[in-house]
Amino acid sequence: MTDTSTTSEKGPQPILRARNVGKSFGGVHALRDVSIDVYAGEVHAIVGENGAGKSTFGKILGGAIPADSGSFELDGRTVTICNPIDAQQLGITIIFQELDLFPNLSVAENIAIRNLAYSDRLLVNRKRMAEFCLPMLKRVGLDVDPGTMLGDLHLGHQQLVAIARALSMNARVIVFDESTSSLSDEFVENLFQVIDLLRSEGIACIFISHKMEELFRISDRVTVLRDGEYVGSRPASELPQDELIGMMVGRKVSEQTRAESHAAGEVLFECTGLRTRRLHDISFTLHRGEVMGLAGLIGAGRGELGKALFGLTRIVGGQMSLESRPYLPRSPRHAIELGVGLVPRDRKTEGLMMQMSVRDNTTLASLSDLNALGLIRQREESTVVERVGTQTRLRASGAHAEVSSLSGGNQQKVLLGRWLLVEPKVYFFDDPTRGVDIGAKHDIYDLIEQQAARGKGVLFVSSELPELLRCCDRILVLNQGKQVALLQSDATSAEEILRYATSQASQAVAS
Amino acid sequence: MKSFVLRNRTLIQSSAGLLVIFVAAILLSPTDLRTDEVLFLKADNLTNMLRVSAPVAIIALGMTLVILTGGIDLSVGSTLAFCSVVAALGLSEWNLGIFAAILLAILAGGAVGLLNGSLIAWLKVQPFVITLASMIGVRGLTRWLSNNQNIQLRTAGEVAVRFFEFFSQKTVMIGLFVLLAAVFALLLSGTVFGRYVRALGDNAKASVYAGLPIKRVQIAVYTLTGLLAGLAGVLTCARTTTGNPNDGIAAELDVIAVVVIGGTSLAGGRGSIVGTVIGALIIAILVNILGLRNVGANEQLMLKAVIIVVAVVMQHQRTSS
Amino acid sequence: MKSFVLRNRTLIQSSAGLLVIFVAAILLSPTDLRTDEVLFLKADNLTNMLRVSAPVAIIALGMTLVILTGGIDLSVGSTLAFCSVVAALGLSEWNLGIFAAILLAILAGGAVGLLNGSLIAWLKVQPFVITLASMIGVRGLTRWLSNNQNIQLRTAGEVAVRFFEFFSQKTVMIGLFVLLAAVFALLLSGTVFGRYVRALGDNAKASVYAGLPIKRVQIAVYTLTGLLAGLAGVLTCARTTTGNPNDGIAAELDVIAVVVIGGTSLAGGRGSIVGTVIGALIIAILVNILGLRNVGANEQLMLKAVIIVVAVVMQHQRTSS
Amino acid sequence: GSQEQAATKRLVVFSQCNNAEPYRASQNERFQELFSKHPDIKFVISDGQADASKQISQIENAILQKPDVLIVAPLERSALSGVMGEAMAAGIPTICLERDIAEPNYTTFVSCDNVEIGRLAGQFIVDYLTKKNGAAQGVFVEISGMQGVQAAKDRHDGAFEVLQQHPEIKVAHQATGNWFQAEAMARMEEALSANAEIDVVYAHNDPMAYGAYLAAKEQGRHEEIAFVGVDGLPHEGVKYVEDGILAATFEYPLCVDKAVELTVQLLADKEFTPEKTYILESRSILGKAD
Ligand SMILES: Nc1ncnc2c1ncn2[C@@H]1O[C@H](COP(=O)(O)OP(=O)(O)OP(=O)(O)O)[C@@H](O)[C@H]1O
Ligand SMILES: Nc1ncnc2c1ncn2[C@@H]1O[C@H](COP(=O)(O)OP(=O)(O)OP(=O)(O)O)[C@@H](O)[C@H]1O
Ligand SMILES: [Mg+2]
Ligand SMILES: [Mg+2]
Repeated sequence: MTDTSTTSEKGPQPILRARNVGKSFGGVHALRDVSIDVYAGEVHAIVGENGAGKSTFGKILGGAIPADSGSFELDGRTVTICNPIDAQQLGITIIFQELDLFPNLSVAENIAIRNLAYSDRLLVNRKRMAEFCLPMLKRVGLDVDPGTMLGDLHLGHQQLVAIARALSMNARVIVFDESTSSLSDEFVENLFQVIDLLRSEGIACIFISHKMEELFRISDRVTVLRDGEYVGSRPASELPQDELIGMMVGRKVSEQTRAESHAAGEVLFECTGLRTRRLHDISFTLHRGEVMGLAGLIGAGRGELGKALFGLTRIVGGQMSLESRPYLPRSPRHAIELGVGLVPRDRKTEGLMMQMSVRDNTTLASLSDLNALGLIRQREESTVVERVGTQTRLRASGAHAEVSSLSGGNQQKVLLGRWLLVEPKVYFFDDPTRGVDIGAKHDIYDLIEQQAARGKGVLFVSSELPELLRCCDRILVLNQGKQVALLQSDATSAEEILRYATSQASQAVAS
Repeated sequence: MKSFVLRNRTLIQSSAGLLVIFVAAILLSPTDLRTDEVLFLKADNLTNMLRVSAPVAIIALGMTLVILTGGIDLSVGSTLAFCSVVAALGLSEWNLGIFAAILLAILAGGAVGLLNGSLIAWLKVQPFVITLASMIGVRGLTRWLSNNQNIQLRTAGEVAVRFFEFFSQKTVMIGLFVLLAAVFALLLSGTVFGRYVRALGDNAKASVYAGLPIKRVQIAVYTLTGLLAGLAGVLTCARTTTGNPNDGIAAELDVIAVVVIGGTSLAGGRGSIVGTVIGALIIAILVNILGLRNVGANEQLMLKAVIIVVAVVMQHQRTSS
Repeated sequence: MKSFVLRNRTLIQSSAGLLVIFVAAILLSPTDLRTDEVLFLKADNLTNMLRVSAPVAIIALGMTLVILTGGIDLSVGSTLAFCSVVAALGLSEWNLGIFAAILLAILAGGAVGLLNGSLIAWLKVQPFVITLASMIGVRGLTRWLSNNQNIQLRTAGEVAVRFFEFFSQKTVMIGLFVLLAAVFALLLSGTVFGRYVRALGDNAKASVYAGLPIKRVQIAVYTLTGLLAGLAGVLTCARTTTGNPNDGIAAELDVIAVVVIGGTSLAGGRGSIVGTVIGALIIAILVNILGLRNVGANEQLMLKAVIIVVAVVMQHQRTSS
Repeated sequence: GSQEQAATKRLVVFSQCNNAEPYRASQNERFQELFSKHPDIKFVISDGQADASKQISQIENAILQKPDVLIVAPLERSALSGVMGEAMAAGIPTICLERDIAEPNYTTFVSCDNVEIGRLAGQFIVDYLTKKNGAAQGVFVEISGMQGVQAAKDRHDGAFEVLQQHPEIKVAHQATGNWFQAEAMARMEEALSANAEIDVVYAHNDPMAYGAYLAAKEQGRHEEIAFVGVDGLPHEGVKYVEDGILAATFEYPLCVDKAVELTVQLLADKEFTPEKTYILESRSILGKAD
């Protein structure tokens, strides 16, 4: 397993060298001949479009899948990584894009589980386990009782638990695969402080993300992958954003500014004094063609609002109306019938049927349009799927490809495609750009604008404020389930929104 | 072409498995001492084999849908007996016509299925539990209804005789299965309903978010399975000229074995009707050849266990590779 | 305090359910005509009730672990019969001592479990299928071994007599159950192994990434369950002074019902030993009171179905709210 | 030589409705024992696995092999009538064993009668109670076989035909043991709890009667109760009676000896026409006390 090789002449020794790594799935080359050096104490960003092979590289490093070809050196010694345990023993840990946690175990158990695996102890000592976890939780800035069931935590907090677990492993190389995609800004900042700390401790962080600001904020070096191939590595400080995007996409993407507003005077949807178990007194009107942003910290209640609109949570008080008619959905099915569509945040659990094809997933919510006496009009279906695929610039091997074989971003596009076909009057997009590459993000912005231009009303949740400022006419800020501001987006700023989102003023009213 | 092969790998390899066992059966079959014919291949034997497996195979069609939604139905054996007894009572004691008796029996099966489906959909209790309960309860009901007796048709008058003479014919029993298999294959692959069945088994939560009529789909698959169990009961009643309240004990396991050997995953979302038909044939040939070779009953059980595992392992290596 | 209530909601409400059925049993119990005693509450009746349910309850302890890992074991009924026959043969024909016969029988159960677990872990076939196959195969093996006869211990000499006299005592049978329940409760809640069991059922993929010894955990839970089924077989053998190859038919369903009524989810990850003990008591009381009131066998089945559903619905509304 | 022998060997097929019961296993054993004395006969047993459709199809398969004699122990009265008619139509001499079928589709029927056995048991119980209590009165407990099985119903009906003529006999408890000793013990414990006095327990087979005995013995109440079983297999019921555990059991004849005798005659003499029915009497096996 070990084999000493000659030391290179100059510069510091890379802690990890990947040499000519290749991997293909069936006919698809996910990685071709990729060589990357990672140094101790650096934050090394890996970027690229959806499907470029970033996660595949991370998974190979973490031992989740084997490489087809290529080799790895750790501290100059050739090593083999066949499974997650190999990787962990070599000090490589990956925090997956899809969380690999145990919802029915406590936070402490989730963090300590790998250490249990290495201990030769028979009995579990709860107290010691808590003592073991608390520093890790502190390092990631998560303040919860270690005895809490993980499943009771918000997704963003679960992400932090995953990071805490990685920290507990004494890893020397940590791969963060889109760890920030489900985090709101405050948690991102928190995470970056953690990463800064790790960097100063000489730990190498491989950071995969689609968020440009984050990349430039945190990374020392950037490696670009395109279509599974290595494009190049550059110090982050010497790389202008335009050029980076050019390297990723192979073309120029014009960073458009604020989209045209399509908001008309006519009220489409109205919500007065809406209350649920976690929402208090939400009131707003949504006009035809209007895009309204929803801002707030994690747990502020944006998702809860979506659930209320979609018949997924019990409405305790207040009224809603759609096109001046009372609107009270009993279930998502009913909501769709009445003309409201929700694109869920978590595509894996709430969105897609992973074992079904692109075609089946795309038309699933609009099969009634293809229905002829119960039978599906197959030819028409193929046409429709093709059209939507083009519209969303989906990259897949075909309409029959299983969704589980697509990259994260392309999965997101399938989900969007499904809802484009439903054509509701009001859209609720819950973080639609999560895990989507920069090019595709703009495609999604365009899609949203198109819907607005067609007279739809759009509610748009995002944890990225620039995105909200770019796309929305107005921005509704939620804070602990209460509506704290309704801002005109061309008359506000990220700072103002953040101030409302984080203000403690409302707390007194809350309790 | 290549993508066709890839997409239908499970089926192609299932068929290969069927072919293997078919050839093995021919090689292992005893021959007629006088005419040197291979007994297994005699038309009479093959049709006997198909007829005897028809009731289980018919129920397996519905069970495939149930399992595809991520559910399970343990009550089909009891339902079979229930409907067999209802049909027999209808003909021999309630003096119904053939058509009315059959209709009543099949609807009785549908009612059990409807109850199962409704309880599962509305109470949101695990299908294993609901159908376990109805497996127990329906057995009690059936014995109570029949007064703990076998209801005999042979001596129950002309209508009854016409009933069993018609329905126990090979062409009828095998034909019904073939017809239903075609209908269910279309139902699963060509209809909106079929798409929903798969979607539900693949990801129940996402099905809610996609606005699918989940409750209706659940109720429908259990009701269909109940109706098929009812039909199987009618056929069993005709075939045995008896409504036996103890028919179909442990039949649910045979049915599930057929579906699973046919490549349908108990986790839901993956599987096909063609697979189930192949599974039914594999089991039918297996049982038939063991019988023809006159393997002892206990040894048969042991061999059956081994072959189920082997069949499913072959299935599995396929899907994982 | 509040968090304690929240965390143990399932258990608290299970206990409430147990209390309800206990009180109902007292109210419904016939009384002794002469002494006016409530028959259900008589010490003899209560201990009889516990002893009768001991074999199923003992197996349910292991089944809880199996189900927590997301698996299922359908072979326990057959294994019970197998071990009962092995114990009987050991004492009456192979002339083993008491200790050796018991050990052999329990190990035989462990061997079945080991085989189940190994096949599940290494072949990666669904537990339902593997244990369905072994349910069939072990039954065949048992009948073959016993030559389809009940193996009588009564006439098998003094060693055998001492064996059954000792093991059929109430204190022994109930005591063994209590002891094992305590051991398994500790195993599940206090040990590293217990954490792995829960983790595996909670998220199998994450367990792989966490480097948990998944295969060993799987093999262990099935082996433990096999050993318990072996012990249950020994107890049944002692209690009936007979090794009956047809014992324990459909016992797997009783065992699973006990576990599920105790609040363990068939999806894995959620459940407890205390819950299973409560589930066993609920079923035991139910059967006992129906017997004391001398409800007809068929009506018993129907009532049992209803009560299983009601018990699990109470469970469910708890977990979902 | 051996090939010639094989060619002239006569084939006898026995369709057993279910192997996995001691009574049936004993039948099979006895058949094999007796036919082993006839090297010119190839004797084959097939197992219906307690499923009428399976047994029908097995007989159909047997017909394909044109046996020289077919012996059937039918699972159900009505179910097997048709296929046995087919065998007859195919010119195969067919012996119906032990259970009657709906139509006389057999060459000969070797019968034994569960209702009659029930009557014998009922009469025994009446006599016993009369002797014990001075009149036909007392407390009676029944533990039946699996509900819905004809034998259980017949054994019940026969007994009650007699018992109902004696209203002073109180039927205190009726439970189902599903033929199993273990279940009978559990049910008997409940019966004992619910009834301070019991005079007679009648179980539909010997293992259940023995189970009831064990349950009573543990509470020290076995002396006061008479246990009555059915089946009378040599190493089971007969022993129980010999050892004073059961007061009586009633043999359910294996019918095998007669069937083999008839088979041999049929094979030897094409002209031989057996009688339509041979009724084998059930033997009452009574304890020493009586
Ligand atoms: N299990 C699989 N089966 C088939 N193809 C796969 C599989 N996993 C990944 N691929 C393919 O490999 C390619 C690289 O995927 P990967 O997930 O590494 O992309 P990514 O760079 O992480 O994209 P994203 O930014 O969307 O997460 C894609 O074309 C994808 O479709
Ligand atoms: N304050 C809270 N009380 C109870 N549960 C909460 C709370 N905050 C978050 N959760 C849990 O997190 C889950 C995630 O919900 P959701 O995304 O709807 O949260 P949200 O409040 O809408 O946050 P966001 O504004 O980030 O969308 C909830 O279903 C709930 O289980
Ligand atoms: Mg990725
Ligand atoms: Mg939200």
